[in-house]
This record gives sequence, structure tokens and C-alpha cells, in this order.
Amino acid sequence: MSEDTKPARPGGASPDTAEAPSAPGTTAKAPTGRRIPLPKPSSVLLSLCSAALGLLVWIGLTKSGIEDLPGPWAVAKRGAELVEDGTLFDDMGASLRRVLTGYLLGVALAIPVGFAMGWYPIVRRLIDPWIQFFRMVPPLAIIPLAILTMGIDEKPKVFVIFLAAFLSSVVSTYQGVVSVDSTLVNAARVLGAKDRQVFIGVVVPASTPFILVGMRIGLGASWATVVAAELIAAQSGLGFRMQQAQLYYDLPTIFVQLIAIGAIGLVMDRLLLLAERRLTGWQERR
Amino acid sequence: MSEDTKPARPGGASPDTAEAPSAPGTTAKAPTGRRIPLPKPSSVLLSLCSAALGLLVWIGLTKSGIEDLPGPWAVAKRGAELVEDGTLFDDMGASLRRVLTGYLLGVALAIPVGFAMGWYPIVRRLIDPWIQFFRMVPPLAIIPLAILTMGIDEKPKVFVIFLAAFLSSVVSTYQGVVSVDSTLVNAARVLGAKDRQVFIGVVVPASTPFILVGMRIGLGASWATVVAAELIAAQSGLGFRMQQAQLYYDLPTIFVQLIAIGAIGLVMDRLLLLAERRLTGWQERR
Amino acid sequence: GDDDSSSGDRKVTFGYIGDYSGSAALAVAAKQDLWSKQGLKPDLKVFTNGPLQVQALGTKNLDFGYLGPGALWLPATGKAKIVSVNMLGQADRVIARPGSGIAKPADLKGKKIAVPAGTSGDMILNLALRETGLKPSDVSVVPMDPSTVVTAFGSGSVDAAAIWYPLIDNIKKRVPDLVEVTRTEDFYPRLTFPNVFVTQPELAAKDPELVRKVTAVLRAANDWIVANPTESEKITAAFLKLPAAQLAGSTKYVKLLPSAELTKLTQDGTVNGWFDNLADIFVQMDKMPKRDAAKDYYLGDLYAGAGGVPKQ
Amino acid sequence: MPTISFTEVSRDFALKTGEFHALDRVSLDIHDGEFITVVGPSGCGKSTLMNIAAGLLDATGGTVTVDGEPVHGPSPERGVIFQQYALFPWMTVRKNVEFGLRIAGVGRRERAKTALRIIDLVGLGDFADALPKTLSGGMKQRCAIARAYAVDPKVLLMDEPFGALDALTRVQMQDSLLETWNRDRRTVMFITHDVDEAVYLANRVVVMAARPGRIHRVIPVDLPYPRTEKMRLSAEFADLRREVWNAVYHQPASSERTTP
Amino acid sequence: MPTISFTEVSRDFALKTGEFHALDRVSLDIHDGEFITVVGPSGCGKSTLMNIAAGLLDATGGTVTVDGEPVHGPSPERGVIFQQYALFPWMTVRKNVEFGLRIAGVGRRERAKTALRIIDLVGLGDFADALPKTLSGGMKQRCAIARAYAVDPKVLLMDEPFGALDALTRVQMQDSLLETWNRDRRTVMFITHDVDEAVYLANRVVVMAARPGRIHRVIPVDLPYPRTEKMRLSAEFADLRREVWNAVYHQPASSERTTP
Ligand SMILES: Nc1ncnc2c1ncn2[C@@H]1O[C@H](COP(=O)(O)OP(=O)(O)OP(=O)(O)O)[C@@H](O)[C@H]1O
Ligand SMILES: Nc1ncnc2c1ncn2[C@@H]1O[C@H](COP(=O)(O)OP(=O)(O)OP(=O)(O)O)[C@@H](O)[C@H]1O
Ligand SMILES: [Mg+2]
Ligand SMILES: [Mg+2]
Repeated sequence: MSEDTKPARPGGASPDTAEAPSAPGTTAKAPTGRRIPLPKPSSVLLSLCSAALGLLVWIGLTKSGIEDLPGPWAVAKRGAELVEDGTLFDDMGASLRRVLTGYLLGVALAIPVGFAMGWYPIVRRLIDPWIQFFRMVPPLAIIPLAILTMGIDEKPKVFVIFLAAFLSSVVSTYQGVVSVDSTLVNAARVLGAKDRQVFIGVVVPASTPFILVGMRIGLGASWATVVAAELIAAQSGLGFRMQQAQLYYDLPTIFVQLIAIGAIGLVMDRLLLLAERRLTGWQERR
Repeated sequence: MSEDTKPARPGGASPDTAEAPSAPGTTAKAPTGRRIPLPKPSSVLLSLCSAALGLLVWIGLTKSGIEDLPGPWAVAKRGAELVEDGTLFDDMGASLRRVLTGYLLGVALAIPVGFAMGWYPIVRRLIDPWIQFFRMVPPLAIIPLAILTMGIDEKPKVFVIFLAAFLSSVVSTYQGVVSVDSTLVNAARVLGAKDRQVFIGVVVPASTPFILVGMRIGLGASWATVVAAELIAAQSGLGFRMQQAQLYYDLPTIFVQLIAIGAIGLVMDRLLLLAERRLTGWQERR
Repeated sequence: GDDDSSSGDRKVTFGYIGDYSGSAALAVAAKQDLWSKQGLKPDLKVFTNGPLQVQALGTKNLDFGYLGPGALWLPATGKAKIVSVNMLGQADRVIARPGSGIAKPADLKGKKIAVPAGTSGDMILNLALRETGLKPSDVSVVPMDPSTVVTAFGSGSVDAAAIWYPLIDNIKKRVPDLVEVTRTEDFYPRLTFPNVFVTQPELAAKDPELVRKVTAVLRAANDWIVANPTESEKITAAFLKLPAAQLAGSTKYVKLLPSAELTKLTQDGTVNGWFDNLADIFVQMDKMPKRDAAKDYYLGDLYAGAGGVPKQ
Repeated sequence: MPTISFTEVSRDFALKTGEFHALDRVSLDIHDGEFITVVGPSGCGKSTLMNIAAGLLDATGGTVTVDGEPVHGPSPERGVIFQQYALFPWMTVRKNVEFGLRIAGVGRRERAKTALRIIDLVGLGDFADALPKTLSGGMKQRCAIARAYAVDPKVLLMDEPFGALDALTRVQMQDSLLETWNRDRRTVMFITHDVDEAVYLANRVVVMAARPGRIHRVIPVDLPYPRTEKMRLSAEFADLRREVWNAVYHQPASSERTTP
Repeated sequence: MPTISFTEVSRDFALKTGEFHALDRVSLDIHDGEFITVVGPSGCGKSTLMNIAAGLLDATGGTVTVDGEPVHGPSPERGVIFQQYALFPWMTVRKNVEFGLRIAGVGRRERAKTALRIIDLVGLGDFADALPKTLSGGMKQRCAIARAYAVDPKVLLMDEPFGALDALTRVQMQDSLLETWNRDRRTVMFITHDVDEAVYLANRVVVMAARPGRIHRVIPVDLPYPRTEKMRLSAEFADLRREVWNAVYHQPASSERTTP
């Protein structure tokens, strides 16, 4: 008796993972054909390098004689001022609230709509052209419409962000549903699962990776729309402050807001990435 | 002798396609469990239905008492005027030129950068945070910078569009490269292919589907940025005209530009979809 | 300072623009607690331009708003009513780069001029051209965003620009010896660029008492500013959360008129004349097909009447 | 009364080049408690036939009844084991096996008990909480079998279930399948490439032919159950093996047109 | 001089639970022109051993030489046929087969000629311009074989190449492989699950054992070439079959720790 046929024995627990047996471990090698792997620099170090690289490019641009372009120092000084008088955090709070609300609503709607589009071809063919159509329409063009229908409070601002998040994540969601392996659906059906159970038990978990990619795309779209949204009678917010700084051609302030938006967005993106890793750990990866 | 082992015989040519033999043909059934498939409505009919649906929603909104919201009729009239005096086609031409230039440049850069990021993990880890960072930054915020560095001619306008296209399609491209089946890479290497040949012969074609999805996403981003781009000293263009109409609160004109942008974008998207079908016909599909 | 006012106060939504002339009256009114004296509770909304406010007036999301001179065609086409004149803008200039050979408006012929479309800058350029008998087609007008003008002019992409202070201060940092070809004052008093407060077209008829009360607040604020111009700059900067330096000197570029004088000018028809003159320019600029008469959209009587209300 | 009854079952696929007859008037009765194995050249319609019985595919002609009832869609009465495992990758082995029971509304405690018993039966006891991606091919296959067993179907439809297993595990799984079948005698329809396996397991071996897909011969296996390792080496077994082999290997030339 | 020489080759994988010894000091010499088959329980390291010889995986201990040269990365000298076909899905059969020739810089006309000859050899003549997705499993496998043949490698490394084929096609492919090998006698290392196949093809059958992966026995097959259908039914063949079977099936219990 070989122990292989009795994998229940102690010590045989984890190693039986070779899914692609003809090339196990090749992924450990860089595809460049290098045979001795370089010592892998730590991820923190690389992040620092990346940040330093960006800073260097910036300083380079400043020095290269582009007039008016504020350097890191000027921007940091202005940033400190804005932190001191509290506006920066107020603005962050205001924008974050809007973006989160719009984004979460957008994703919350995108998921059922994406599922419906993926599940019922008729729905897909009726709605898809409109989704693609509105994906092309600039958020700036939506503003008059949003004011007409929703006034000038938080609603239209959140709506503009919501729309951006919705449009960009719905596509990914329905592509996820369309690409669910039909064998899995069949496997559930032969076990007696009805439509609803197939949907909840198979389609939803199987499309989670796509939904999460869609959520990341939607996040970018939401933040990229915040300036447009805050054109509508905003009292505070990073986008509003940026607009105001443009009135006075105050480039350091613009840079502070720009960096704040990028940084918050980046942090949120990394959080989503973490969630993705966690929720889709069951996937086989390269 | 069964003819199966001699598939070279006449008549045995095409049917040997059962890739998933345990569920052949199941895709022909709607996943809803309906057993008798509905007669499939023609795609033209569905497109018409979809258009009619949109029109109905619009008319409904107009009638529902939202003041100032122009109805289809008013917009069509204004559209006819703009066609007659030639501005609409001039604007279309101007915007199309900008979008196409920026978009093509963006995609043209995104593909090599995406490849580099996918191929060399170091490059990915250095550049990825910046890509994600700039994905969050609103195009409106880029304008002062673009002007500082590039003046006010076509360059900065094209640049803003270029950036939008680049940022959204680079992500898809490198995800495509990362997900190239390592078995295929190995297959090429054992046939003697060196890095360059593996890259051109395997990585590029294998990631084509992803690149094309990225190109579609980038197209949406390009058109959605055209208004922001044409804030920069534009003489004509759909986005410029829309801005001007916003200044004068001329909603029918805004709608005409909005529909023009959406329609051109939709047509371009469908063309890309066609290209995708054509270039990735080798893929197995549900 | 409206938060501590009694809960019975009438709520008024008021739009404004975040620059000195667009905010000063409201900043002072808030600081001096002028609103509660009229039993009003303001809800202030900041906008980036006039047309958006007019749109919000149309959808009843705003009761009052602020318009710069460039947006005065909106009331002139019946989309809003003017309740009061705020200040007379004198910040607009046509400027030219040194060495462009432009010293007077006539030299603009054939030159490349940056203009923020639909603003007072657009208008002063039109006036300057008309004065010298040039047609818009005789020059090459490049429409662009105000902040774009700064860069475009600074980098020499254009020969001239029609723009205003304080943006010109920014330009001066890079082009200290720029030439001021025309200034707003050149046209005063024949023509001036008033910025105004407006309201919904129906509100004046439906609730004249409210309009009168608001006008009273604005008058009081205006008179305070006239008395304390420098102080008002500081209050406004604080109100807008801007560095005080950014607004210092703003009053140099506006003409402040005491409300008594404005009342006089209203009653003798001068103010209506300003509006009609501007409206004619708009018609000539093809901004609108035809104009209403100023008396139809400037609520001069209400303005004059608001002065008679005793302060409580 | 036969449990599964195919009567003149045909299935055509529309191709660009015309209709393709994957199955041409196939008639076959599978009796209650019978173990049928199906062999035949690749592409002869074995999977198509099984999918029709499972209710995953419609016949374009003829009728299929299970227990006298015409087949309309899949049912937990007919357990299916797919060639590609089709495990739910986001569920552990235990969750996979419990899936059908949860659908059937079995209570939590009961569910866990049944699942663990069956997981032990297929020798995956220590892997109850492992995700499919950490299992080897053979273990995945055993998990799929456990999942089908769990809902205790009256009929088992198995499409080359042991194709991915090495000779060793394969023999083990064959014996354990027969052992279970011996106990409860459910009806089994078992598709295989392996002539040895077909003979070792079956009451009757159905040999199919291709183009058009049809039944070529049905060979009864008169060996007693339980079958043993020794039986495999017997002369009788060798004879049967040769008979099936010849039936598959030396099929008469058929009409070669896709549209006969 | 042996063509492929494994000397004390070890391969460990780092796992969360510690080191896992996939191969433990494996030594094996494969001679020039020899046909070696490798059998053993699933997970005993067959694929790992082959991947090391192919240069796709590094050994963590010991050395592998091919023609006396230590292996550093893959080379067209060593043709590999992967278990999952690994055809380039965007290329037609012809393009797939031509790929290696193009890499080697063979001219267009020459390339087409060679490719077509080999495609005919594996019986895909009419499918030269078909895309992989339109091929059945067996046809895909034959295409992969043709692709490896085309570059005329000195050594062929085949990982369960016939696993997906039905009995019929399988026998055909075995015979055609032997026929080719008989002609040019290249060195072949052939992994299989099938004891029958292992005996039918090999000069020597290498039986591996698991945990840790190692060589258990090497059984020489003293049947003459060419091998025939009749030989398969001979007593001598049956004896060898039983010997290999027993070697795989009745392996001595090994140390069961993953970290011995
Ligand atoms: N969806 C389909 N469209 C067209 N032809 C199909 C389809 N499904 C199956 N076929 C064809 O029907 C025939 C029978 O297919 P089936 O999968 O039943 O074969 P099989 O006997 O199971 O073969 P294998 O042994 O390879 O699994 C094949 O020739 C196949 O090409
Ligand atoms: N990348 C890897 N990481 C961890 N363990 C691995 C890896 N690759 C292979 N193994 C382990 O090494 C052992 C040998 O794997 P290998 O693929 O060589 O087995 P095999 O003999 O080819 O099995 P099979 O017959 O299933 O193909 C297995 O137990 C497997 O779990
Ligand atoms: Mg099959
Ligand atoms: Mg293997």
C-alpha cells in the first residue's frame, strides 16, 4: 500500500497542490530566463523607492525651468498651513463622505444590475448600449442635468460620483457573471439547486473576483469625478478647494489637494486589494 | 477501423469541437432553466427596442414636470440647426481628432508600459502605485499642469485625453501579461525561444484579449475627458461647445453635444468590439 | 454668525462666488450679524459661476444669488431679477505683452488675444474693439479658462489678453512690464460693470417683503464695506478661508458706492442705463437675440424702498 | 420496469457545414440497480447521451424516461459526476459535499454528520477543511464523487470519473465504487475509455460507434459480484476484455457523411 | 555515455508546514537512444523529475547532465510534451508546428514542408489550418506531439502524453510513437499512469515511490522491437505487466514524515 492512496495519514496534508503538474514551481522563476533568482527586495523598500522616484521626477521638472511649477518644498509648506488651520482635514472629510456615499451606492446598484445583465441576455442587450453610451459622457456634462433633477445639495454631488462608480463597475460585474463556468452551474443544478440557489450559491461567489476588480475601477472613477461633483455649490471638499485655488491661480494649494486626493484614493485602493486577496484566496494564482 | 482515429477523412472536419465534453450544448439553454428556448429576437430588433426604451425614459422624465429639461423634439430641432450651420460637424471633427490622437498615443504607450510592468515585477512595483495614484486624480486638476508644461495649443488638450486613455488601459494590459499561462511560456522556451521571441510570439498574442478590453475602457475615459480637455483654449469641439452652452444655460445644445459624444463613442466602442471578436476568435467562449 | 439666531427666523438660501466681490457683502453680513436683525437665517452656497446659480434659482434650490457683469445677460433674458447692485467692477483690463507692439486698442488688429469666454473680460475686449472700429474678426480671439490665460500670457502664447485683477497680479510676477491697453474706468460712467445680486423671477412678486428684507441686509453690509474697505478684505478672506494676503488690495479694483448714492442713481435711471447698455453689448456680441428693458428685471423700486426700513 | 429508458433518442448539432448527428436513434433500457458501462471511440456521443439522461441537454428526437417519467431538466435523483470534477473552488471539501444536502434542506447537524461519513468513505477524512486548489487531481475526483453520493441519488451518471487517477488509486476507487454499489444497488451509468475498467465494473458493457453516434453492441458481463483482483487476471475476464476490445477496435465501417 | 544523467537529484518545496521533499537523492542514467517509461503513485515526483531534466525547474540538490553538459534552462535539444497540450491557441495547427522551426530560423518554404510532413505523420493532414479550439482532445495531443517532433530534438520528454486519449487512439499513438522511435532512436523519457503502456513502450520501466519521491525499482523489458498487438496478449507481457503492477502496488511502507 502506498501512502498516496491514503492521503488521510499524518504528514500528507498540505503538499498535494500540484494543479499544473508539468510545470510546478516554474512561477518561482522570473520569466526572463534568469536562473538564480535575485534576492527579493522587501515590499516596503520598493514602495519607498517608488515614492523617491516620483519625488525625483517632480524635482527634476521643477528645476528644468518650467516657471510657476511649485516644488515639493512649497507644496509641503502650503500643506502644513492647510493642516494647521484645519481646512485640509475638513475638506478631506467632506470629499471622503461624498465619494464614499456615491461610490458605495454605485457599487451597490452595479452589482444587482450587473448580475441581471449577465444572467438574462435580454436585459444585457437592452441595457448594455446605454451603459456604454453614458460611459462616454463627460461628468461635467451631467452637472446641469443633475441640478435640474436634484437641486444643489449633497444629492447631485453624490449622484455624479455615484454615476461614475456605477458605470465603471457594472461592466466588470456582468462580465464576471457571463464568464462563470457553466460546468459549475450544471453541477449545482444536478444537485437539485433551483435558480435562486444557483444564483446565490454559485454565480455570486464565482464572480466575486470580477466584482472586486470592478470595485477598484469604480473607485478610481469616483475620485476622478470629485472635482466635477464639487462644482455644484460645495462649501468644502478637496475638489472645491482646488477650484477655488484655480480662481486665484494658487498652484501650491492645487498641488496639496491633488496629492491628498491621490493619496486617499491610493490607500482605499490598497484596502480593496487586501479585501480581494482575502475574499478570493480560493483562486489558483500564478 | 473507426473513422474517429482518422479524422483526416472528408466529412469529419468540423464537428470535433467538444472541449467540455460533459456539458456540450448546455450553453444553448438559458441558465434560467427554461427548457424550450425562446425564439431569439434579432439583434437589430433588440437595438431598436433599447433605443426606444431610452427615448421613452427621456420623454417620461420630460413630462414628469422637471422644468427646463428639454424634450427629444427640442433637442432634435436644435441638432438640425447645428447641423445646418455646420458647427456640429466641425465640432465633431475637432473633438474626434483630439480624442483619436490622445487615445491612440495613450494606448500606444500603455501597451509597452503594461508589458514591462507585467514582465518585470520590479517595474510593476515601482510604477503601479503611481498609476493608481494618478488614476484617482481628476482630469480637471491636471489642466493647470498641462498648460504650464505644454502651453495652450493642441498639445495640452491631447495630453489630458492621452493621460486618461493611458491610465485606464495600462492596468488592463499588465494584468493581461501577468495572467499569461506559464505553460505556454514554457512551451515556447522548450522550443528554443529566447526572451524576445517568447515575448513577441507568446506574451503579446496571449494578452491581446486583455489589451482590447483595456482599449475599450480607455476609449470611454478619453471621451469622458474631452470636455475637460477643451477647457484649454479650444476654438471648437463638442466639449467646448458644451461648455459654452453651459455658460448660456442652453440645455438643448448641451443635449445635442452630449448625444453626439455618446453616439460617436458608442460607434467607436462597437468597432473595437468587432475588432476584439475578430482578433480573439481563437478563444474558447461560452 | 447666524447659528445663534432664534429658530423662528425665515431661511434664505443665498448663492455666491468665492472671490472678493462675490463674497464681501455676505461675509460682512455674517460677521456683523445683519441677518438676524431682519429675522432671516441665511443658508449660503458657494458656486464657481453665475449660470449655475441661475439654474439653481430656476429649480427653486436658491432664493438669491450673485452674478458678475459677464452673466448679466441672464437677467436680461428673464431668467432672474436683479435685487441690488453690489459693486462696480474695475478690475478688468486688456493687457499686452511688452514688445508685442500694442499700446492702444487700435494696435490689437491682427493680434492673438486670450479671453475667458462670457466674462467681463470678454466684454471689455469687445468694447475696446468697438471704440476703435475694429470687428471681432479683425483679431484672433482665443477663448480659454481664466487661469489658463495666466499661463498663456505668461508664456507668450498670446500677444494680449482680456483679464482682470487679481489674476493680473499673478501675470505681473512673470511679465512685470506688461502694458495695460484698456481699463474698466476708461468707460465710466457711460458704461460700467456692476456685479449684482439676483433672485428668482417669481419671488419678487410672491414675497416682496422677503426681498425687501434681504435687500436691507445687503445695503447695510454695503455701507459697512464702504466705511471699512480694508477691514472688509480681511473679513472676506477669513470667510473664504483664504490667506489674508490673497485678498489684500481687492478694493483697489472695485468702485464702492454708498447705498444712498445707489438709490439716487437708481431713481434717476442711471442704473437702468448701465444694464441696458450692457444688454446692447450682449446683443451685439451675439450672446442673446434681443433684450428685455432693464426696468423689467431690475427691482429698483424695491431697492430704493428697502432703504426706508428702520434698523431694528 | 427499466429505470432509465432511451427510446429512439437523437441529437443533432447545428454547424456551419450543416447538421451534425451526434446521436442517431439510440435505444437502451437500463434496469433498476444495474451497472452499465459505456465505451466507444472519442466523439461517438457518450457524453451527449449522458447529458441527455441528466437533463442538461435536450434530445432533438426520441424520448428519455427515468422511472417512467420523461426527463425535464436535472434533478437530485440523478447524481452526476463530471469529467472535470466541477468542484466549487470557494468551498472546502466539507462545504462541497454538504452543498446538495443544504439545497435539500437537511439540518445543520445532520448535514455535517452525513458529509463527514461520506468524506471518510472516499478517504479524504483529513482534508475535510481543505480548499480544492490544495488537492491533487485524484483527491479532487474523490471529492466530486463524495458530493454526488451525499444526496443519495437513485441513479448515478458518471462521465469518465477515474480518467485522471493513476492506476493505483484507480483500482482502489473501482473497488470502493463496487463495494458501495453492492450494498445499495443504485442504478449506475458509467462512461470510460478503459476497456479493462468497463469489463471489471459492469453488468453490461455498451459499445458505441461514431458518425452517427449509435449503439454498436451490448456485451453482458457474466462475472459474479463482488469482483476481485484475482478475477481481473482470470481467463474469463481476458476473454471478455478481448471481446469488448474487438467490438470497439474492429467496428464495421459506417456511413462517413456527417449528414447521412 | 548516458544521454541524461541524474546524480543524487533532490528537490524540496517550501511549504507553510515546512520543507516538502518532492525528490530525494534520485540517481538515474538514461542511455543514448533508450526508451524509458516512468510510473508511480500520484505525487511521487515524476513531473518534477521531468521538469528538472527539461530545465524548467531547478534541483535543490545534485546535478543533471544531458550529454555530459549540466542542464541550464530549456533547450530545443530536449523536446517536451506537456500533459495539458499547451498549444498556442491563436495559431493554427500548422503555425503551432512551425513555431519551433521559425525560432530555429528555418526558411519559410522548408518550414512549411517539414511541418506538413509531420502533421500528416500524426494524422492531422486535413486539419493543418484548424485552430486548436476546434480540435478534440486527442487531436490536440497529436498536434502537441507534432510540434515537439518538428524541431527534431535529440531527447523527448513526455509527461503523460496519452492520458486524454481513448483506448483506441491511444494504441494507435503508441504504435506510431514506437514506429518513429524505431526509425531514429532518439532518447525518450515517458511518464504514464498506465502500467500496460509503460511495459508496451519501454526498454526499462522506472517505478517511483512517494514521500519522499525516489526511485523504487527499475524493471528492464526484454521484449523485442517492433512491438505488436499480439505481444500485448503474450504470457511474457502479462508477467512483466504483473511485475510492474506489483512494484507500484505493493511498495514497502516508507518513512511517512514529510521531513524525514
Ligand atoms: N455543442 C456542440 N456543438 C457541435 N458539436 C458537438 C457539440 N457537442 C458535441 N458535439 C459533437 O458531438 C459528438 C459527440 O460528442 P460527445 O462529447 O458526446 O463525445 P464523447 O463520446 O463523449 O467523446 P469523448 O470520448 O471525447 O468524451 C462529437 O463529435 C462532438 O464534436
Ligand atoms: N510548486 C510546488 N509547491 C509545493 N509542492 C509541490 C509543488 N510542485 C509539486 N509539489 C509537490 O511535489 C510532489 C511531486 O509532484 P509531481 O507533480 O512531480 O508529482 P507527479 O508524480 O507528477 O504526480 P501526478 O501523477 O499526479 O502527475 C507532489 O506531492 C506535489 O504536491
Ligand atoms: Mg465525453
Ligand atoms: Mg505529474
